[in-house]
Amino acid sequence: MLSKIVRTAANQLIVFIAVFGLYVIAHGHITPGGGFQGGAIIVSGVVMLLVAFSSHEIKKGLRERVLSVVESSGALVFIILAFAGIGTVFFYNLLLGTPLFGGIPATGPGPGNIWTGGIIPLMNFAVGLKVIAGLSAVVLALALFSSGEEVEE
Amino acid sequence: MTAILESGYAFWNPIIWIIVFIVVGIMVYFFRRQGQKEYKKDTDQTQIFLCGEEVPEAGERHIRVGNIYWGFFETLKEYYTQVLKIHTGIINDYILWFVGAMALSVIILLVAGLG
Amino acid sequence: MDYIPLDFPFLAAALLVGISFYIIIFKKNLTKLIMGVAMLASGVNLFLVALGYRAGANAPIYTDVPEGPMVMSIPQALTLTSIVINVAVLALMLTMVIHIYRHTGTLDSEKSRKMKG
Amino acid sequence: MADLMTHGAILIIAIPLLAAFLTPLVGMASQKARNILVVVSLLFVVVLVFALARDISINGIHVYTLGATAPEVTTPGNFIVPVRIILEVDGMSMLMAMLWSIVSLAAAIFSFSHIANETGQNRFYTLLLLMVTGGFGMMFTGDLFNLFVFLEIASISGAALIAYRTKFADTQEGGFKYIVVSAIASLMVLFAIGLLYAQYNLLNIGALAEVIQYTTVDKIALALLLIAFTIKAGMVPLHLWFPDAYSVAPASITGMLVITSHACMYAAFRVCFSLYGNMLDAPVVGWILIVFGLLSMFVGVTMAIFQKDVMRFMSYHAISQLGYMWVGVGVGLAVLGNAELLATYGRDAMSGGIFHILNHAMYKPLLFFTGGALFHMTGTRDLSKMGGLAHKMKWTAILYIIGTLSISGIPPLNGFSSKILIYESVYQFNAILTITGIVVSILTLASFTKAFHSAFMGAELPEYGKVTEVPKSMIIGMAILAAGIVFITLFPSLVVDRAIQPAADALINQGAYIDAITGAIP
Repeated sequence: MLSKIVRTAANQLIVFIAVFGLYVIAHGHITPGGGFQGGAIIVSGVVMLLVAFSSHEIKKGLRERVLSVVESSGALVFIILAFAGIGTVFFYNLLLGTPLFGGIPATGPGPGNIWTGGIIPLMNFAVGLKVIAGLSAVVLALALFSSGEEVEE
Repeated sequence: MTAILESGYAFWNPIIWIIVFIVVGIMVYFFRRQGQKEYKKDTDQTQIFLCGEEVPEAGERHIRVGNIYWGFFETLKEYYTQVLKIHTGIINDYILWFVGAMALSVIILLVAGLG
Repeated sequence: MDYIPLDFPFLAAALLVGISFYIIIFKKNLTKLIMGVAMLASGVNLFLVALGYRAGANAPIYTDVPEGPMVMSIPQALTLTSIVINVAVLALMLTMVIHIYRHTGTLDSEKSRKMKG
Repeated sequence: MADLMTHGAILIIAIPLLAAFLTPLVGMASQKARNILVVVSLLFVVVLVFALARDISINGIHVYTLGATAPEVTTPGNFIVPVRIILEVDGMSMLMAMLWSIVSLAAAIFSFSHIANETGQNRFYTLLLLMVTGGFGMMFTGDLFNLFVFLEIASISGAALIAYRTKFADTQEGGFKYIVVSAIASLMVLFAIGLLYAQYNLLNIGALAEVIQYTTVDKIALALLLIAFTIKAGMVPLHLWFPDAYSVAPASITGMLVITSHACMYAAFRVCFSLYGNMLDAPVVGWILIVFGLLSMFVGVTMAIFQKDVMRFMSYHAISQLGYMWVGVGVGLAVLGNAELLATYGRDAMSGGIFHILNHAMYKPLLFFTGGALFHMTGTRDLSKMGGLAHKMKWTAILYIIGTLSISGIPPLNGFSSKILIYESVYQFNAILTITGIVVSILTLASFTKAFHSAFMGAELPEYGKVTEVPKSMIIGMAILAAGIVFITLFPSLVVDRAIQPAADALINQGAYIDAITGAIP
C-alpha cells in the first residue's frame, strides 16, 4: 500500500480513466479505438488501483465470481448479436437502416455521429465488457500470485 | 460389397480375416475342451510350480519395463547416445532447431529455384 | 510533405525480429524469454502496420479525413487482432512462469526442467 | 433443413463458441446441467458435421461469407477482390471436421470422470469448447488471416488446458513449452501472411492462389508457413516439445491435441496444394516432406521404445505415425505436376496418407485415453511401477488391445488398410520408403507389446489392491473411438470411396477451390 497522497489521487483519477475508456468504447466505430482498446484503458485504471492499494484490498471489491459472470455475459451478447443476423448471414448487420443505430457514418471532418453503425457499437460495448472483466481478472490474479496468494475459486 | 478395398494393385478384405479368426477361435476352443477335466479351483493345483523352488512375491515376479528389450538397446547404444543428446528438454534449444529448420528450408527452396 | 523513407520501418521490424530471436535462443531466464516473445510480436506487428502505409494516402478515420485517397485498413485490423491475441498469450505465459517458479524455485530454463529424453 | 445446411459451416464453428461462454454461467447453477450442455452442443455439432458432409459430397464446395447480404456473395459491391471473412468447406475440410467432432465428443465425455476431483471445472469446459471452435475454424476457413486467428485460439486454449492441473510441476513446464512454441510458430505464420499481403494485397486463399507468382518472397513465405505448421504438427527434428507437452496434459486433452496437430498438418497441405498448387516447385517441397516424414517415422518409434512414461511413450508414437502421413501426402505432392504419375500412384499415396490421418485420429486418442485411465487409477505414469492391471481393469485392457493392434497395422484392423495403401503406392515412387514403413511398423508392435506386458500382464501387484475399473463415462469415451475403429475396419472401401478420395481430390483439384471463391462474383 502506497502513501495516502497516492491513494487519494488514484481514487479521483480512476473516474477520469473510466470515462475516457467509455469514450473510446462508444466511439469505436467512427474513430480509432473500440471495445478492446477502451477496455484496456479502463483496466489500466484497475492496475493503478492495484499499485496504489494492495491486492488484498482490491480483491475485496472485485470478486472473481462476478468478473467471471460479466466476462461470459459480454461474450454471450457478442455472439448473440452475431447470431441475430443469421436470417440473412451470420454477423449480418441487422440494425442497418433502422432507427436504432441505423445510419451510415458520414465521411469528412466533424465530430462524428455515434448513432450509426448498426450492431457494431453494440458489439463494441459487449467486447468492452468482456475485456474489462477478463483483463481485470488477469491482472488481479497475477498480482495475487506474486504476493503468494491464490485467487478464490 | 463395401468391405473390399481395392488399391489398384491388390485387394484387401477384412471379412476374410474375421472369418479366419472365428475359425481359429473355434479350433482353439475345441482343443481346449480336450484338456483335463479334473481341474479343481482353490486347491494347490492353481498354485505356481517352479521346480519345487519357493515362488517369489508378485512384485518380484513381474518383469518391469526397464528389463525388456535389453539386447536391443545394447546393440543400438551408439544411436541412442546420439539421439538423446538432441533431446535436451530446454526450450531455448527447441527454438534454435525451429530457426535452423526455417533457414535450411529457405535455402533449399531458393537454391532449387535457381537451377 | 516530408515522408519517412519507405523501407525504414521494415528495417526496424527486421532488427526487432532478429534481436528477439537472439533473446529467445540464448537467454536462459524464462522471464527474459517471455520478453523476447513480446518483442517478436512487436516486430511482426510493426511489419504489418508498415505494410499499410501508402505515401500520400490518408489514415482510414471517418471523422478526420481530408480529401484524397484513403489507405485500406486491413493491415491495421490485422495488427490489432494480433495485439489482442498476444495479450492473451503473454498473460498465459506469465501465469505459467509463476507456477514454474513456485514448484521449482528457479527461473532458469535448464535448472527448472523436469522432462528430457 | 436446406437453410440449416446453408449456414451449416458457420453453425459448426459458432455453436461450440456459444456453448463455451454459456458453460460458466450454467456451471454456477448446476454441474450436471453444465455437463449436459457440453454433451448436447457437441452432439449437435457431430450431427451437423455429418449432414454437411453429405451435402458437400452432393453439391460441391460450400462458400460462406460472414456479414454479407447472402452467403455466396464473396466480393462486396464496390470491391474487386474478396475482403470479408470467408469460410470455404470442401471434402478435405469435411474429413478433418468429422474426426474432430467425434474425438472432441469422446474427449468431453471422458473428461467428466477424469477431472472430477479438480477445481475450476467450469473453466476447463469453457477452454475445451474454445479449442473445439479453434479446430473447426482452422479446418473451415478460406482466409489466411483467420487461419492464424483460429490457430491461436486453439493453441492458447490448448496450452491453458495442458497446464490445467496446476498442482503438478511438469504440467506447468509442458504448458509453457507448448505456448512458447505455438506463439513463435504463429507469429511466423503471421509474418508469412504479411509477406504475401505485401505483394498481392490479398488474404483469401482462393483469390491469392489465382494470382500467386512463386517469386523469391513467395518462396520465403512458403518456407515460413511450412516450417511453422510442421513444428506445430511435431515433425522431427522439430518434435522436441511434443512429448513434453502431450504427456502431461489431462488424457482427454491429449487426445484432442493430437487432432490439433492434424489440423496444423491440414493447414500445411492447404498451403502447399490449394495456395501454391501448380506454381509450386513440387518435387522439392515433396521431397522435403518425405525426408522429414521418414525421419519422424524412424526417430519417433526408436525414441518411443526407450520411454518408461506411458503418455510420453504414446506421444513419441504419435510423432512416428504422423510421419506416415507426411510421406504419403509428400509423395503425392512430389508428382503433382505429372498427371500420369499422379494417376498411377500419386493419388493413391495421398489417399493412403489421408486415410491414415482418419485412422490415427481414432486409435491414438483411444490409446491416450487408456493411458489416462491407467494414470487415473494408479496415480502414476511410470510403466516400471505398473503391473498386473488387466486383472482389475478388464475393459481398459480390451480397449488398449484394440488400439494397439490398430496402430501396429495388424490385419484386419483399420491401421492395416491405410498402411497397405501407403506401402503399395509409395513403393512405385521409391522402395526405401516402403521398407522403412514396414520396419517402423514392426518396431511399433514391439514397443506396444512391451508396454502392454509391463502395465497389464503379470500377477496382481499388492500396491494396486484398491484399483478398480475406471468410471463409466471414461469407458464410454473410449468406446466411442473403439466403435469408430471397428466401423472403419469393417467397411474400409466405403470410407475410402465416400470420404478419403473426395478429400484427396479436393487437395489435388486447385481449380475448383479457386472457382468457388472467384466464380461466385455476381
